[in-house]
Amino acid sequence: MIKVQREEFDVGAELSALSRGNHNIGGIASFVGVVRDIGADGGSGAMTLEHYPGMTERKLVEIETEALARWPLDAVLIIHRYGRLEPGEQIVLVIAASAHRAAALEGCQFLIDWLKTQAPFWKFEETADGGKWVDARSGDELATARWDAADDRHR
Amino acid sequence: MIKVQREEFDVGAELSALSRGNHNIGGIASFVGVVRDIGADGGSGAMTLEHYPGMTERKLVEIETEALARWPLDAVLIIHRYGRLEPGEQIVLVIAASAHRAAALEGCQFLIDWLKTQAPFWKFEETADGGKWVDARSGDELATARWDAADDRHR
Amino acid sequence: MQLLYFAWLRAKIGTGEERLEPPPEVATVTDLLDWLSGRGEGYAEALADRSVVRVAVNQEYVGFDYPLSPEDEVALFPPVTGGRGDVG
Amino acid sequence: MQLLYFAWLRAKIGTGEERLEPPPEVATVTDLLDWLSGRGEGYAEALADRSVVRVAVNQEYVGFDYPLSPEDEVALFPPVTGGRGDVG
Repeated sequence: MIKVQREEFDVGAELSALSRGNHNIGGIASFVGVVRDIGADGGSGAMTLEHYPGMTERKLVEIETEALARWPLDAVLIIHRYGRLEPGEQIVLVIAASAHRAAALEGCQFLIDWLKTQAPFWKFEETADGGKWVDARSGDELATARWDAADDRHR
Repeated sequence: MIKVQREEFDVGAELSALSRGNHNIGGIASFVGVVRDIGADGGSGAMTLEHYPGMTERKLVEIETEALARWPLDAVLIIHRYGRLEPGEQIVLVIAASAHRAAALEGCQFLIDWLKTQAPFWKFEETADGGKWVDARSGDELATARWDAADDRHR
Repeated sequence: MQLLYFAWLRAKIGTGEERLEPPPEVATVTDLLDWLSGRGEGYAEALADRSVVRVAVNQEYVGFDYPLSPEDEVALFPPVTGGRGDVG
Repeated sequence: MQLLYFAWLRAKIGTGEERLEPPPEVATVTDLLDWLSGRGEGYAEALADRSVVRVAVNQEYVGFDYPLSPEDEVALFPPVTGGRGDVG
């Protein structure tokens, strides 16, 4: 399941909802991204997430589908927020649940790695002189490339 | 922080408590182990976790310390239950929080891998003819060995 | 053709969305970027360094040699930066 | 010497904890396992396959050649199976 929303989410409630009644699940791996209070350049530490409505949902479904194709997962959840976020607020949640621990952990890592390079979101940090767009990092594309390189083994 | 307890735990509450007031945290990775309802040999699907009081706490602290030495983590939590558990009940929770996504994800995976081979817990599954002790799997020791092999790169 | 701009490309161009009718010789994404660059200073500045421009046609990532049709939705934006809190 | 047994070793031996005074020639873990195996059928059966016996002395994992002292706490148990739900 995927959700793209302005509103805060409750990780505990999402975890419970995901696993409720599904007794095949043996492991649930999750990742929560949080706005760090880095106080960039004397700014508030807040940021605004812009996204591409329509394409965002399409890419998140693709990423979910890809994870389900690669690992024996019982449930997947991706929630990504947009809009203005204060330090300490949650940005993104991914959950992968499986009968098997390794599948849950690897699926979770795959989801967050792909999401970072595939999902059309852009971060604008507030600074003392107005703000700046956050640059992508080469490390992100490397993390995704790792999964591509692993294709031969998984398929 | 480590906790060894009979009682159920609330993942959402633990996640909130761990990150509250720490605005350096950018990512929180977690893993929850759940009792699968495999209905082994016509049994109830319930299990009993025996452990070695004293040594358990000592090993969990060692594992936590090792993770803190290997990755720049802001917070670590390990909760492991013991006693009788029904299908769907949570057994174990590990959380690793860091300024950096990769450290949180790798730290979390390390904690659960090590916990499985180092922490003195034994599972007894209820079956129609009484029950049986769960055998360790060679895959578990391989998962831990992977981290040992990675030492040269990390240290 | 429906054009969409995001993040600093939107800020430099000065709009997030516009409907344009490029001339028939605009056959690929590269042609479109060349043509847009001639429309004004904001466009030229936004599209000067194409190594930091990413393109989606009808909501799928494409390369600069991708062929365009008049009814396409074409989005231009920088490399994405979602999915994490560990910026900075 | 304080002896602790867990899981199926405890079940086969018939107790989880006992205080014993091995003779002075019991110098290592191997010596202790040999000596315990002579104490009765339950012990012999529990310790027959040593590839599935793990040992902790004073709550630290040790090898079979580890030297023992009279005041040690020695625990014998199978390979551990904690930390997961995906059994079976």
